[in-house]
Amino acid sequence: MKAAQASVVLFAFWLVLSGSLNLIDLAFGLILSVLFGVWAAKTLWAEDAPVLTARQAGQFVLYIPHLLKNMVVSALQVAEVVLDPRMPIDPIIVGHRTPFKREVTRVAYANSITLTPGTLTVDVENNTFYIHGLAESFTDEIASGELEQRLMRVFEE
Amino acid sequence: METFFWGLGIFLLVNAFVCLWRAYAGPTTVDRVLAVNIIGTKTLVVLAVLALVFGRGILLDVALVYGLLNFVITIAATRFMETGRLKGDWS
Amino acid sequence: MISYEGIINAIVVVLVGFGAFFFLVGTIGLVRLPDFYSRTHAATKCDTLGAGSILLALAVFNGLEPSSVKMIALAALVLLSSPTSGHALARAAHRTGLDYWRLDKE
Amino acid sequence: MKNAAVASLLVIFAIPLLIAVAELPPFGDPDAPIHTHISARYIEQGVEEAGAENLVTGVLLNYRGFDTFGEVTVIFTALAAALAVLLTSGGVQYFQEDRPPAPPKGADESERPPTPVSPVVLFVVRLLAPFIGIFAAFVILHGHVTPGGGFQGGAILGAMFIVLTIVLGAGKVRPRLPEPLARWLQGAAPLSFVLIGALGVAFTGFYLGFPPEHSLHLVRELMMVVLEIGIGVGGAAIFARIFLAMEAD
Repeated sequence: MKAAQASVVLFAFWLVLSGSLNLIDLAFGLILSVLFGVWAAKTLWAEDAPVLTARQAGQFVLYIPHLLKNMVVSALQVAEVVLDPRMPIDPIIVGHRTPFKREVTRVAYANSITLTPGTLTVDVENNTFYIHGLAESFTDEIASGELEQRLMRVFEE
Repeated sequence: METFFWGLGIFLLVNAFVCLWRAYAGPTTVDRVLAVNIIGTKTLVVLAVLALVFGRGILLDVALVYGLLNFVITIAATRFMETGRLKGDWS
Repeated sequence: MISYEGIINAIVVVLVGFGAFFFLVGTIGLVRLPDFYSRTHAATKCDTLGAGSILLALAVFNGLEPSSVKMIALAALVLLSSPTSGHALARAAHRTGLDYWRLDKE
Repeated sequence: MKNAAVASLLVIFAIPLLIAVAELPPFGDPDAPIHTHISARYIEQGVEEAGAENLVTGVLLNYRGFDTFGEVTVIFTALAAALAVLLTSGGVQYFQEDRPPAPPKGADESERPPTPVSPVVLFVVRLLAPFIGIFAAFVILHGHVTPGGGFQGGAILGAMFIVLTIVLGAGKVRPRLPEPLARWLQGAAPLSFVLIGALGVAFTGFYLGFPPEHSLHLVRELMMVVLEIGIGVGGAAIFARIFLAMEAD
């Protein structure tokens, strides 16, 4: 099952790469994506594979615009700081504990933090995230747990 | 429109050169790796722009290789900084 | 009279301008900010967004073609790998004992 | 006395070679045979005759297949020799001495030997690895249509292997490439040449001969694909072995 899903995704990637519907290309692509798909499912992702149910995948698609909006805000934030001659920053590193159960949630959370305004994931140890913030107001945003809730809804329900 | 893309490419190259200063100045190794990583991202975009301007799709594959290698290099460098070696029985 | 091509070109110019602005901000941040961690902030956020929006602009300009999908795939790669590299670097710095810049240090 | 004999022998051997070099047409001479005969034919009929849309590959694997066979053999012999040195001396000790141990963060931190990989990095690398593999396979297989080919694709495949080794730890990856298998894979390029060469004998009576008939276009293409795969897999295996042999654990 896992292998089949991986193979489908890899075959889609092959289609993007080759950009041709030539019969030989398709055959090669099919064989290779099945080979690599089985390999990925059997050895790389033997446990806790990042497989999403249909509902979770839908939630994930809905999450992307939110993330993009956050990225724009955070880039503007950096622009504001960088272009201000006084450079108003007061960095801080805080720890934040989360209740995640799956690896994929942790990774999504860590990368989302890096892409949200003024915060950067420095270290992850089990479920504790160490976050560098450009100012305390930014890390407060993380501590409020809103992002956490959102990701729980995407990956763990 | 082509002139516009040429301008964009040159703008990115100038940016990359400014980043090169950070790679030269440091002061820490991580700073240098970060600067190189950023230059790699810019190069990837330049390659994509060139692929469009020259109409040569193959440059997109080159950009893909570039992006992947950029990532791999950064991971290898950070692992080496963390442990002082590249191979061990971790994980 | 606004043509279809004109609209496409306008979108492309806006997206590219947006991306170029953030690339510039990222570069200035990389040069100006006081320590490694804050530079990583500038570098990861601005470069991800800059690269993403320029690649999107290129795909829009290119129209419906296989190579456009490849450009979107490139953008996805940047979106995935750039924050991960940023995190890996910050972690390496943290684990090797690099302290972060504080306001009261001056 | 002995040295003088060797020296004079070398001079005697060198004279005809030097004369031959002097007889070669000057570099860039438009009347040189290479410009008047071969190039034109390669360019005009290369696609048709060689069965490779990419002219470079056509020249490399078909017209000059024998040369390339020699080349890969030389390269792989040299790398095998390098590997032999690396393996027998117990690995090269890179960076081990001049590297200070990581500064301890807490008291118990210094006791724990290697820093574990960040789970985020581990996850993303595992996620990307199959895509890198597919991409490498694409570059290898499309060498005869687009720029790229065995050497380049092999390098990408090797990079995938190396990053997996770095992130998963050598202990997990090394068993996947056991010694006997690695030895055969390393030789994949020369071996595939031998195989295809023998096939050429069966078709045309010449070693590495490609069947010239138009109807056998597909066969020619397939033969080249096999050569590319051989070069790619062999190259990747060599990269991986060198990486594993470097720096003792």
